[in-house]
Amino acid sequence: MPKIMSQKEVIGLVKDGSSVMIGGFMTCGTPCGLVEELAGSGAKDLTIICNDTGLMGDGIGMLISTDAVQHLIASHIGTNPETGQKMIDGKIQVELVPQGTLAERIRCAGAGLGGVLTPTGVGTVVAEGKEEIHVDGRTYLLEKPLHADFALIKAWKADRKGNLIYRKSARNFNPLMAMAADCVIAEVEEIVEVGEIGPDEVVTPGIFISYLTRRSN
Amino acid sequence: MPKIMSQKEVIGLVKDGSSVMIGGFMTCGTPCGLVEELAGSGAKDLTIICNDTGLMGDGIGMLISTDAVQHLIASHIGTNPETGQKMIDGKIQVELVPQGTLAERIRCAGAGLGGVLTPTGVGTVVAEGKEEIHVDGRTYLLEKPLHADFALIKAWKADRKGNLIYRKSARNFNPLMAMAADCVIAEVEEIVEVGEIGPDEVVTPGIFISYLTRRSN
Amino acid sequence: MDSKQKRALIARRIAQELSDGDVVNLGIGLPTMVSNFIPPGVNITLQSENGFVGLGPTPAPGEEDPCLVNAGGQPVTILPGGAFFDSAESFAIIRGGHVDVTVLGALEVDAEGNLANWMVPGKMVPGMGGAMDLVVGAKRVIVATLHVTKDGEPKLLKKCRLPLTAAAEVDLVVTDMGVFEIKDGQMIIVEKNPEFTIEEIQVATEAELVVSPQLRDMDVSGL
Amino acid sequence: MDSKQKRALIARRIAQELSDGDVVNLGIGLPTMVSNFIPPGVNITLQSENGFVGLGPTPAPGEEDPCLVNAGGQPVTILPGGAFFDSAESFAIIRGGHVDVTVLGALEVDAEGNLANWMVPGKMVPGMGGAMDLVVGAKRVIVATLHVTKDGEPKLLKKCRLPLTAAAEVDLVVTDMGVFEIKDGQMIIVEKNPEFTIEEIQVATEAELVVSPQLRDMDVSGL
Repeated sequence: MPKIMSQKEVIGLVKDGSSVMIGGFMTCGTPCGLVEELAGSGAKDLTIICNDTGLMGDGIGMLISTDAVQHLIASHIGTNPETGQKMIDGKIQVELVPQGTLAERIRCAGAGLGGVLTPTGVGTVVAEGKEEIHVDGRTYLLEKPLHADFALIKAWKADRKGNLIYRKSARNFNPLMAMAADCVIAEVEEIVEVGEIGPDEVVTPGIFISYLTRRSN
Repeated sequence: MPKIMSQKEVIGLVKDGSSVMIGGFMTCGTPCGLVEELAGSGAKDLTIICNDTGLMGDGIGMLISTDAVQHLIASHIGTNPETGQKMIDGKIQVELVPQGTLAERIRCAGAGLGGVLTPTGVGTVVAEGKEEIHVDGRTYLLEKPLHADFALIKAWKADRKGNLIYRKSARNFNPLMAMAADCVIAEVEEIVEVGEIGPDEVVTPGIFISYLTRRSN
Repeated sequence: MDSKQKRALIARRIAQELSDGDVVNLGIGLPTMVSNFIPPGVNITLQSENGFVGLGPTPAPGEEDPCLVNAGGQPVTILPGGAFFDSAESFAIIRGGHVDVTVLGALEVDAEGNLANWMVPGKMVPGMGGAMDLVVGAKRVIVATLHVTKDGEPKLLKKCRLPLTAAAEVDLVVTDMGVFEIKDGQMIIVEKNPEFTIEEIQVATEAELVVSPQLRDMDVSGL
Repeated sequence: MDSKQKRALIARRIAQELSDGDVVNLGIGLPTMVSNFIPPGVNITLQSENGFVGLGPTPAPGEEDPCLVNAGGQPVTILPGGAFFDSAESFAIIRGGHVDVTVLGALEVDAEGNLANWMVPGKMVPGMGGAMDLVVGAKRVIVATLHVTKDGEPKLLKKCRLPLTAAAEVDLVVTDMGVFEIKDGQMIIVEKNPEFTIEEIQVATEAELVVSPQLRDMDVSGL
């Protein structure tokens, strides 16, 4: 059973230098309460794994603004010019990963796989430094798992066992990250009793969830 | 939009020598109507990809009894002694695959991946003839995609666009196989109007489904 | 033709390439306009790589849902019969060849089917997002682009100079000057804007054009 | 001790290894019996590799649901708070280290932690099912087995002779004669059935036993 904690308390677990996955696409499905709390905590030297850095000062952009991020692994940073600027200034080390590869690398870590072979990125800069493997006459890149110390995810509803359901396109990376970190913190809009989410409805089983939290008002 | 067809008509599409994935675990989640129709059609020389061969004469066991299967790729055949006997007699060529590897290999084909690295089977006969790849000090087997000409799957409900939901543990391999074959035939208990299955509820999007069929009575 | 007409011409022409039942992914900007020109009787399903099929039109003001956005982060709707999924399944759909057609913009495209549309070294590095997966995974890749840059430089090149999005994956390029098939390392002009001669189009194109024996005029009426 | 008592002894002892909150996968047969002996105050979640967590007891006669079976194909129930998923996610859970403990039977197990439990060449080739993934993926692998075969032959060997299920993955072996930790290539007896001497246990064991300095008696009361 996950513990239910305040956002401040649970973010206190994240030490400087941690690797942290954060769900969401732009700000849709981003656990913005947790991100705000993390940015406000003065955290430093984080490795952040996420699809994008949101907008300037919004969503994951909050962590860019507070200089909390040392290393960023993402598929897109174009919507937040501050990220690009800090990358150019050498303040943030950025690894850009194709979005589908990012999803699979996170899934690999969660699923105990040592990597996947993807055709994406062959013949591009993404292939640099990676092993190329040929299967049945086609060339693939070997892409390795991405695991993190923490995953901050956002769901719509949780039951007290941590079973999660998501709303619409706010699902995105959240179910994948829920499986790929040592400590998984889910920000939810509502916590319901066990039995209120049917076993056929559950998207993320509660066995993955360490902490449940609701956005502070 | 998938076409709605009778089971007899749709099984008529499966030619001798085809590769056919069949969903289910034992007989739970197996499209038994389609399997019965396929066995009754006198089909020959099929390659069958499935978890197990059910019971003697039941579930996928029907295809074993009618000598429809030339090549079998499965994780378990112990519940159907006829399969073991025909394997020993050289009538069926059997490739045994760990269940998790079977699931990932089918997923690979559906997801356009060239393979996955799994720790499962390292140091066992499963490793024979396979490439071993070392990632961060651990040894993995390179397991390659499994694709088929046809997938016969079972779902609970479909809407007319082919969106599927499953019942309880009858889900198993069905959603994976729905993505990994050229022609996907779904046997369902009920076909409802578009809109009756909500977009957050759908487990298998209808874009994968070629044909919908209900079990003949 | 003004810029608006050029863009409408391109989008309308690409819409003709779509078949009933196709699953289609449209990039941000000009590619998105394709959906305004789908011919009657052609039902397509739009895929949004952030996690759903059944992408519908922009919602009425006040009807926006922050949990329902497109791949550009803009509010959208979902049509009846649509379905949501996670990012791994979304890209399984894309990489696995379950998207029939993807339409993307280009910074550069060349006669070998190479596409560059994600970065300009030393300048703009927004990231590739889902573009690399889309170009590699979709069954058919159509590039929608104005024929030349703002500075009048060709975008249809002998060989891309910018970092590639993907190698040898583009099937068709549609610009305001014509429609170009990429085949066996050749850029074949199959339709041309009747306002231009082949010679004029070649001058605006770095790649060497092969003129199709079936060359036709693009329909430029009513733009 | 009769066979029933031996099996109860093994299952009850293994149940002591489980901690509150553990996700546990129990193999068919003897391992399944472990769930009958979970100590009060310990809440575990049972995973069923055919696609769910929250495995509950056998349904009352007439209450069986053909869509709800365990990994042996037998009718079962699901507890409130359980969840269904597909086979890829089920084995992602298993392979990804999200199962804390798996309990399996053995044909042979050895001092290096190798396990053979899926085939006898020339005889029985049922297939490995999910066993190979479970043994490799679970955080802790516990083998539940009678100490010797029906013919009285040792099952705890120096080195497995049958084809392996997995190499060097077993952490603990519990038999009717004792509890054996596998560590650094050694089989360490940490508890013994008080009905036997160490010498008697060693005679029934091919592997060379190391006796733990903390050797204790197993609780054999009330079986």
